[in-house]
Amino acid sequence: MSLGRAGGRRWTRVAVLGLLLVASGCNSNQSVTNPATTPASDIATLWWAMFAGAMVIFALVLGLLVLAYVRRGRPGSGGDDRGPYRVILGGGLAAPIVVLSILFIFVIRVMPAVSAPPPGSTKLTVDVIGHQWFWEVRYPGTAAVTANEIHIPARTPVNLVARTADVIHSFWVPRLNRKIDMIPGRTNRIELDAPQTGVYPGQCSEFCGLEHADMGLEVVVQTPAAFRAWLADQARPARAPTTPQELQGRQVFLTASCADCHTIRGTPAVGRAGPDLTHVGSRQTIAALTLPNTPSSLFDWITNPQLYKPGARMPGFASLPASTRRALVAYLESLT
Amino acid sequence: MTAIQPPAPAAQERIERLDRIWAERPGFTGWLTTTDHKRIGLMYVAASLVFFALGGAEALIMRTQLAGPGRHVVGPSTYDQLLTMHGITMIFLFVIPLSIGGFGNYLVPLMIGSRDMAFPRMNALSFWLFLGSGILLYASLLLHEAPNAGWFNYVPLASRRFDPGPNIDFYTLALILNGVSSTAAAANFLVTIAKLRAPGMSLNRIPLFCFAILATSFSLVFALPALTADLVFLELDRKLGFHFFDAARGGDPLLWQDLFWIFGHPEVYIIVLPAFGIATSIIPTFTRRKMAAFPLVALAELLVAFIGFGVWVHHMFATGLPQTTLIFFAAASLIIVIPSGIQIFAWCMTLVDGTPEFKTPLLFIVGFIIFFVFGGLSGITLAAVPFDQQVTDTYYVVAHFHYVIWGAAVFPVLGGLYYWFPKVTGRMYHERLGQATFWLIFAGTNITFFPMHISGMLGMPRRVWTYPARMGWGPENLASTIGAFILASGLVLLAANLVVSRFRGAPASADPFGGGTLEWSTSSPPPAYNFAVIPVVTSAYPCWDADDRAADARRLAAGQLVLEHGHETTTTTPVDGHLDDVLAMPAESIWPVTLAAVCTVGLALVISSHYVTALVSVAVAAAVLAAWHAVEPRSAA
Amino acid sequence: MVTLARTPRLVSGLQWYALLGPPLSWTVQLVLGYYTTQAACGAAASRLGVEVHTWNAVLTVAALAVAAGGWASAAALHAATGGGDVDDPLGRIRFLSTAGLAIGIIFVTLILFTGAGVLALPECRR
Amino acid sequence: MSILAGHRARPNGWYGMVVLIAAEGALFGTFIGTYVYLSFHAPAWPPDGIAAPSATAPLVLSLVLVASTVPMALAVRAGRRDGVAAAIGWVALAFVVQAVYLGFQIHLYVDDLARFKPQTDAYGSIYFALLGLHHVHVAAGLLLDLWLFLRLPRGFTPYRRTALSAIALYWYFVAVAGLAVTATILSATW
Repeated sequence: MSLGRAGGRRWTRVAVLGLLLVASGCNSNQSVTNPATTPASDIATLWWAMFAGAMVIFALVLGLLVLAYVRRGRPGSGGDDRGPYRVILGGGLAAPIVVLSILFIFVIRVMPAVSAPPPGSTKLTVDVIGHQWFWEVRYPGTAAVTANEIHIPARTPVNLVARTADVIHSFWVPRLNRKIDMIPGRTNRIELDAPQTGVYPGQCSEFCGLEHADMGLEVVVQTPAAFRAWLADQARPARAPTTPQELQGRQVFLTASCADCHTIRGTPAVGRAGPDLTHVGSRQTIAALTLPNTPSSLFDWITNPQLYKPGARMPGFASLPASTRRALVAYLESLT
Repeated sequence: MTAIQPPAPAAQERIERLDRIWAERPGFTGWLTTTDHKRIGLMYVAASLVFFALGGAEALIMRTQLAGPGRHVVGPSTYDQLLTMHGITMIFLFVIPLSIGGFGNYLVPLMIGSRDMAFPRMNALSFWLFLGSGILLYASLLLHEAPNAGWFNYVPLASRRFDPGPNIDFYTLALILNGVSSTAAAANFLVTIAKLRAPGMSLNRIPLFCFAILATSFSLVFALPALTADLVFLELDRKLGFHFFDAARGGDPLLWQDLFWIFGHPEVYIIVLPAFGIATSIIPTFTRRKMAAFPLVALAELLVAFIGFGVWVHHMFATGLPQTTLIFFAAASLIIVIPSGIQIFAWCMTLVDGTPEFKTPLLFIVGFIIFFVFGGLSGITLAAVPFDQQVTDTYYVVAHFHYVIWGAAVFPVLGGLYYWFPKVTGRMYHERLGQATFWLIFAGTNITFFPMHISGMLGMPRRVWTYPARMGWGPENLASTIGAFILASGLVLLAANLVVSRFRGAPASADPFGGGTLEWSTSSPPPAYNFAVIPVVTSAYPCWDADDRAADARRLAAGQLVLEHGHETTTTTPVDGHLDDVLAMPAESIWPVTLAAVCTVGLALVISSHYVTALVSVAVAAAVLAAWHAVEPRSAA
Repeated sequence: MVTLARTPRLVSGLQWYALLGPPLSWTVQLVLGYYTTQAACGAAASRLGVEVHTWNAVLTVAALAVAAGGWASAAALHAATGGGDVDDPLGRIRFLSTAGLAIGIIFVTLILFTGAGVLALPECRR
Repeated sequence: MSILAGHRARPNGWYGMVVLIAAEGALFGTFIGTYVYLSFHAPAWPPDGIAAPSATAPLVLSLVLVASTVPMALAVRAGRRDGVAAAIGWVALAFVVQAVYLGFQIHLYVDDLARFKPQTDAYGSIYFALLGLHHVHVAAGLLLDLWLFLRLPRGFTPYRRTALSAIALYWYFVAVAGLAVTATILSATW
């Protein structure tokens, strides 16, 4: 609405610096006041309007308290209530009715922007399924399944369908839209329609157990052409291993307990408890943004996941020889 | 305003008779069997402050863990137990027991001119049940099996499938026990305020603190059953395999949320209303002016409680309910601002129009007004549906509700601790240390909770045991942690002030501050029977009516309304406060504490799945109840 | 004053209506209105066939009428007790009618907000 | 007592029972609200495979429970006149009717359990929980009656008179709650 994106960012700075000694100079990628879409910026506008109004009201009340302090020595009216009544009815009854009516109308006008997209109004549907503690991402109509990284095309209304495989989670990418809970037995939807390419971080925001804190996700907004290419890649079965080490790694994957929980399409591994690893090598992070997806951190993760994400469902494989684990890493990283 | 005159010889004799009639067993067993509302109130205060210390320690551990990104002071398993226990402790074991059980018990009979609560033994039972629920909960923490699904305990995270240990069973059964305790306490307050008011205390002369307790009690009576039902459903699901919340079998996880918040939001007002009551007690005393717009303030207290029942879905705005469902609750969440606004302006205008003297209790009330306005304003933003859908379950919400239930609900309680300290102990607290402590606590509160607004707006979800450095939430969290320790040091000073003053403070008169309500018309500390003569009142600030109090003294000498022949108090009509009966009151009894012990043990048996033995304890409880009611209060011959 | 003294039953009836009528009418609007949305937008929608807008229009009008009546009763009592007399039971009636005036205004606003909000939004959009 | 000779106000115990009933009413209301809520989220109610409850027996039983409040009211009246024997007699009559009522209800409950279980699905869960809640209240009322048999033979005191009127009030509530529960359960047949 009226406040542009840049304006929003600038105002965040002013508010943060002005109101508190501790300024957050860093990353505001997950900030509510840094909207990248129409619904998110409608919400930010609503926020700034409420913030301004709230500050005026707060100042008024502080003014009354200061007045009381300044006049503390003077005798009062002696208990005559007529003066106070006027202020109390004006400030406590009449003014709130006016202010709240304006706010209520504002709220009703913003609500359609953040609602689920009407059927048929979107060009692409993405299924996101919350798990303890990662996000399963599916593209209906294709074989593509990935985790924690949601790719969508820019300037395209996307119907995001939010479901859960276990407990309640909440899908939240603040710069793109409001959050939406993932509740057993229910199918919730929101719209993602990002005008610009980029990476938009998000995080589970309903307490979902031990690793609620490490359940991050990223929405990667690509140009429509890049997105189509990416989707076609993801829909393909896994790449066959090419080096002996990768071959050994695949063997380990299928014979150690990995395949009980993970799927690699095109192999006998069809486990559903953990993320689909068919194209794990193409992802930027592992363990729901807990670690960067590099061979060394993948090696560490396989060795002892509990060190990085205590409580994670994945067991450690320190019992496997280091060379075996290295082979496994080589195989997984080859799955681009 | 009124000083206690030395009683005439005839009056002295009557007072000695009352002393004998109302004397209770001395020593430790006296505390176990007491039915004196003041002693029960003090036990509530003591127990809830112990729980407060525990809940505060939990908070400090959490803040230490969150001081910087990626720290590992505690792991997620411990952290989740700490955060859950912190919430449960502060709500069910600290604020409510302290403000309603402690302040309410001690003050309501004194303020309405009665000699005790309507049901003294049930009052004792309320306390012991509350203590039992607290002991159960903390036993679970000692076993490292404490509730760990957050204080609102959403299913299916709290279901047997995802939380198979006894953690949630402790939560469920301890809160049922706690709920029974609170329901009994609320019923007691309702009947006490309806029936035991001093003659002449019509509806329009009930002290505003008692109006607040009345509103709170109404809320408790109607809100707690929703929680009880919810807990029963959950326990049936967990222990016997029912399907109330199992989506695969026709149940609905949102049913838990609906029922929880039908209780949970009125609960927020239950927490904050007694604080309003304390504020409306302290402000008139220190401004030497009656509360401005008294009828509207009384009404506003009741309306907050009432409309509070119609806002619960604002905790569920992000669950994907139809927007037409949400809007009912958005409307009510906005309109509830009006009664709050009326009170805020009434407090401010009383300060402006009176002659305020900013002593420690009043300072805490000023702090309370600031926090309540601030937290109220952030509350309005959460009633705006789309904004709530953006920031719910983030630290913004944590900031908001700590401004409200720490800043607004507990500050008056802290002020009240100072204000009624002379009444309870007969000694004065240290005024200058009190004021310094206020500033420390006020600063600590802001430094702790204000930055949380920002970390929430920057996208930090609540209930995370840690956060990665790349999110950039470190500075805000460090500030919060520093603030928490400042806050804690302020609270330690407060405790030190009161503990030392208890033994070394200057002696306090009956009415050191010139208060307007009846508790200031009796000695400090008050005798077991509260008033040597049942006072007759003609205004809402009877202690400022010197003629009436002089008339009381004359009635004492003449033996009218002294009730010196039995363990008795008067009852009056509920609306207009006309005298209608003299009632024999039950004396001390061992059965309430016994019954509470049996109930607590019974629930522990259910938690450990010893169902048959638990059934035996039900039979024992029935027998205890029969024995209890075999002892009847008797009027004087 | 005289009329008040002569008709205590009517006065008492008006007084309690002014205090309880508006809140209870909103309660009915909220509870029934909430259930209409649950019925119309849940899995049983086709079986129950509830129409949210129609129902809530009716509920809102009815609740408004009751609440406005409560406010009028409070206004009548408040006018009738306008003297300086604050003794029982006039003091109490004046006290409660002052409260009733505020109650009426607050709940009429709340009922209007609720009704307008429901009618302004599509029936089961989430 | 001289200042109040001849006057009798409603005792505090009576007011206490009113508040208890308010809380209990809210509890029943929550259970009934849950029943309605769950039914609104079910495609079929009762779910396929479970027969709708039969109407005759629950309706007749509810009326029997309502009828049992008459002797309770008469017992209270006898209590006001200090008629110990009459009061005990009326309570005994009510007790017999209430006990027979509970016996029949438990019989029906066990019969239902043979057809479907609370573990079958959410309908079964709320069905048995709602009926169970009601039956527990009837059982508690019977215990209160037993307490009256224990205490009343020694004559009336103000305390016992209060107890009798409070217990009678409790039974009126249980009868009304029974009607509401029956109506809720039978709503599945409409």
